[in-house]
Amino acid sequence: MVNYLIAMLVTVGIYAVLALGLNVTWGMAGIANLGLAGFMAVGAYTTALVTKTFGFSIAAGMCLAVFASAALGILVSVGTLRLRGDYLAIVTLGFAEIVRLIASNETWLTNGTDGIAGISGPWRGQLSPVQFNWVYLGVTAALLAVSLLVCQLLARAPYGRVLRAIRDDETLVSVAGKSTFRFKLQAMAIGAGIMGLGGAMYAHYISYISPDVFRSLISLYIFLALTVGGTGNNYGALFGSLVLIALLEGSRFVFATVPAINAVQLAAAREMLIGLGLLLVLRFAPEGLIPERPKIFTRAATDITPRN
Amino acid sequence: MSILAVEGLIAGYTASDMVLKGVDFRVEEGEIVGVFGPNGAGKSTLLKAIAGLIKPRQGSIRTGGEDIGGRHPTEIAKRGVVFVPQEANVFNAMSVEENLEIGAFLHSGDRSRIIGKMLSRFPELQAKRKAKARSLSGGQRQVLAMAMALIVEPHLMLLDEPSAGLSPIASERLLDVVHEINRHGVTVVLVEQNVRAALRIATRGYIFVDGRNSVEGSAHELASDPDVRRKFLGH
Amino acid sequence: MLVSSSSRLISRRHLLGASVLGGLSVAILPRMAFAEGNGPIPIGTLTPLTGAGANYGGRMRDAVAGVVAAVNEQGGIIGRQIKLISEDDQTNPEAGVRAARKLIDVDRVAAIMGVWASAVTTAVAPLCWESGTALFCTSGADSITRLPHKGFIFRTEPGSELQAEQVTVFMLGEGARRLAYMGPQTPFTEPSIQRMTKVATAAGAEVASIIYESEKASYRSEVDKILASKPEFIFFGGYAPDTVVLVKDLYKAGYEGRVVGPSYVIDAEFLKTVPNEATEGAYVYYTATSNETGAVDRIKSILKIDQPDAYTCQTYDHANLALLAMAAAKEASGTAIRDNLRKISQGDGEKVGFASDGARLLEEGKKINYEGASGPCDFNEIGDVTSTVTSFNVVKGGELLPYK
Amino acid sequence: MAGLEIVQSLINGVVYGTLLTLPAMGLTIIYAVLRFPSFAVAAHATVGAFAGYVANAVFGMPLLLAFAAGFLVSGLVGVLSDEAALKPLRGRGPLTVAIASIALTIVLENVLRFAFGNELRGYDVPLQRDWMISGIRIGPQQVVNLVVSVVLMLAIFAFFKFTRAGKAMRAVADNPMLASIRGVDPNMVRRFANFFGMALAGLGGMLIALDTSVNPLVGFRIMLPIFAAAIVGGMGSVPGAVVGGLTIGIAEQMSLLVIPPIYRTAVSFGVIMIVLTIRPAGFFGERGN
Repeated sequence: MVNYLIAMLVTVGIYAVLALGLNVTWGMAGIANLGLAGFMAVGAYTTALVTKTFGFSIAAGMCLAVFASAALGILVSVGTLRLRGDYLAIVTLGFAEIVRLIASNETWLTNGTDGIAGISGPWRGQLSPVQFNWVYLGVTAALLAVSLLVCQLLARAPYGRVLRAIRDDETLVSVAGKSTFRFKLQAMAIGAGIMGLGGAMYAHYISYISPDVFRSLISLYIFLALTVGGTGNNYGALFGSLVLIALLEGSRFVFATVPAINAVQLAAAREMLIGLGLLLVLRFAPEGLIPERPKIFTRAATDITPRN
Repeated sequence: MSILAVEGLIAGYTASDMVLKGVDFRVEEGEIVGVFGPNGAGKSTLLKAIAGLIKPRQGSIRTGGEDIGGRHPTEIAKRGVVFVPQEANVFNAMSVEENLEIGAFLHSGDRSRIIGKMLSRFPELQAKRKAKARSLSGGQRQVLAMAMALIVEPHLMLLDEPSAGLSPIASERLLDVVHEINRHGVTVVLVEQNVRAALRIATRGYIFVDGRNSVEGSAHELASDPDVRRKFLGH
Repeated sequence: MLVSSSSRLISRRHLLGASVLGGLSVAILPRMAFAEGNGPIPIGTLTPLTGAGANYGGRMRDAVAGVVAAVNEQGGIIGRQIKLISEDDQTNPEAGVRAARKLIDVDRVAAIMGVWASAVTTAVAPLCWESGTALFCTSGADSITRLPHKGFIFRTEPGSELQAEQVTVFMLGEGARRLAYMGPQTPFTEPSIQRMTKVATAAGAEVASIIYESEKASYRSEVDKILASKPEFIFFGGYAPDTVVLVKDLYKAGYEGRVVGPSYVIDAEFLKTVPNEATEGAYVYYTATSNETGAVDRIKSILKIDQPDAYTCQTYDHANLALLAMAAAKEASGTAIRDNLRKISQGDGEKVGFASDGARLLEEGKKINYEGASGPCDFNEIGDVTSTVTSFNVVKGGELLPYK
Repeated sequence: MAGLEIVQSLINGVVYGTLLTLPAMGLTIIYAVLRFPSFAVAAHATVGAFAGYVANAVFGMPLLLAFAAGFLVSGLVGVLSDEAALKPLRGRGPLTVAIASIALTIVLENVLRFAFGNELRGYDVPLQRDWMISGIRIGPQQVVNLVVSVVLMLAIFAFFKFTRAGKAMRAVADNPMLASIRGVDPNMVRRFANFFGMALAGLGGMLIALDTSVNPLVGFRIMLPIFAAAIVGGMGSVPGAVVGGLTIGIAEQMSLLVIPPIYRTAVSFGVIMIVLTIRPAGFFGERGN
């Protein structure tokens, strides 16, 4: 039981890192990046390949994972950032699918749909599975703390204010003489790098990755976590991940007590609950459970359509 | 009975920020009432509240003895009170004729006849009837916006800075059109930055300061008030 | 409004967080009680109930549930009732790992059964061998049993390369000289094509192949491309949802040659879904389905279906094998299953097809040999089932008829 | 021979493209009026496929009636689910609503899974062989699809151009605030757009299910391509959806002449990037950045 709870806390930590990455692009800069699964995949594959094939240390692998995802973030941005928000959302969703297709089909590099098994974990060989779980919880906590620190510094610095200003009114910022493109590009790079870190953390924990891990469902889960927690707020990303896992995992126990419906219906009901959860949070706690900060006008004042 | 009577109106865009802080405002049949004041004084907000785009927090808005405060814009339009916004007041992607058809949406009679009548009343629109509204000049666009509002044969027309962004000549011409409309029996509330030009056609005027009506008087009184002259007429 | 409610939001947040965690622990704690000791023996299924593999997972799970219910009715195993805990792997390794964690660490199951997708199996395998939980899968990737699994993995799906070889031999035996393979990218796609090509070339035949992208609404150009090689026999390597589209597109394209696919693709459901004219004459290969011990009949009565698919048969066997191995060991654990499975699945004991029957014989001190619905269920040293393709059916008028 | 192959591939593209046009038109109509990309079109395509299945295979209705059932049911579900789930979120930015529409999609998919299970199902209609016309093959059902798509496109075009309701929809799409003060109730128009858009998605879902099968994931087979189609054509433009659908269809099918079929989705996105580089709002999109 304890082992299960630790494992879920590690998962919360990994989700929280991913949510922090998403918070930089979506929460702070307002870039509708639905390509999270793709950046996560690049991070996971990078560290898996360099540690397994070239014998790099896990730390080096993780650093490379961050750089590789960040670099890809820049590459994707150059092609897409000038698109309108809604177009960008769909193009980045497609980008994640393409990453998955490449991971599936370029067997020479990624071992294809077989995936990469036996990825090393810190001291995995020397420890019992339970001890390893504890150690990895520590590693996750440390990496999460570093990511949180970076994101907090970013949010508080003048840089973060510019990003938020871009999110709230891009035209205004560009009128003020700032190059919004460059700021958004940097936000994408930082966000993608953090998502890559999340992917690398996943790879070294589970020890196995395959293209199926990086389906767009995970992007949606992380969006859900961030929205529940409070978009724009770094602690919200953390808290939202906790609530998400509590919802995903807790529903197993609750639904196990529901009689008279079959296994498929139970599974369907669980997924329904996830979708409904997101809808309810959006409806009744629009700023998330930990709001970014009390907002007075920014959104409402720009909405001149009459009440419905 | 006044055609429009606003009493103690408090309203704003968000719950915490009331742009209108207690407005008393009255319009009699057949008038052109000018509304003047610095930016942010609440002139446009008043028109939006009357038109039903903003819900009043307190106070009443009466027309024909009925309180219309908080009603749906469509219902207010059905009562013969039409609003012409300052910006985005035509359907850009639609032709002039189609704009007028939307204007006639609430009209129960023969729509093509009334549209034809409107086109012949404004020859500049007649010439461009098939053109998309976005291709019109600024002045033509304002005329179209007013024509669209007039099509339902309203009693009261609320105009929000129709001359904004127009050349002085075009803006003079536009106010002549407003005057002409008024002479056809439509009462007009006119928000204007160009106080001098507006006072030329207005019967009466209000001056707004910080969400309240501070000065009221006939056009003549306002034009001769030294304070108004200094602040709004440049001498 | 927004400002004034922020304090309310915080308290609501605390309330929500507390109730979520509280609800979780309240729900978990009581079930800890019977995880060990003399209570029911917990076993788990981890089948795809949502996602790409969803059309198989429900029946697979129900087959196990049917076995558990029947065994419990007859008094359970080693004097204990069986408790089945079912989780959904969402056809996704990430979700699969979380579900497996819960089965292993909370429910403390002795075995996890019915794992379908190769990626999910590979992802949960380390958890199983580290915790000493037996893992029964129906996955096709040959790499799975090559993992360092310490004997905990049992794969009831016969090796895909061998299947490809036998199907190729069948096609050649039917007189075809131009063969084709159509399948999506899976761990066994390329090995299958290679083996097929090797066998066919040796017999002087040719092989064309297309690897298509899964989950598309039309495969017209893929079909044109494969038909350009004028194949006489096409081998389907994908799963039912995509193969439905392929069969229809082949029919529309006027293909008159023959097709062959596995029984988990062309099954009764498939034949109901696709109009008869498009499936007429299709061949279906079976991996050693045998009703010698009445196992298939039992599935039919459990699930109330006429023709159970291969995966359902395999999961039926998973449950029986796990229960019998524990009965033989007189101990309920994954290690007991690992160490005793071969004692009840192979050898010269009395043939049985249902756990309770076998358990009774074991109690009498007799040796047994489980022969299940998916075949003899004999396993080699790395946990691969040794059975192979044994029979072929042919579709006539929407019905499956024995062929060879 | 090579020439014939190219022509055949082009025709396959048109055939596949017509499968995309109906849901893409639905998507684009909803976008035009409600101003957000609704991912829920995929789920409504599935709803339509199931509604048609129930009408055809359970109640034994002929295909034409089943089409009507698919159209109506998915339209109604579209209106109801929008009222319940998405309407309260309007005014919070198009992307928030778009993300909510993904959540709605998950809910609807699982409602169907709950009710029908995961089994594959098929309509009770015979398959027809393609016609061979001087070495080129064309499917009868696909010709019907093409005709239906083109007729519907013309009908929709005429509806927007000539009818009062159509003009009201355009007015709301253009300027909802002005429309409301001129007496066009934006809520009614939004409801109508939702009904019509999701009904088209449902009809498209039925056509796709005819070629594939009925199951809770059928709409997802076309989700990315229909978005690609709508974007390439220009979100909000009905002719754009048709041109975009055909472009994506042709590009995906013709790409198989030169690249392996495993990268079909990548081709769609390559097309998007190329088109948007040249025309940032798509072929017929009216609004720029």
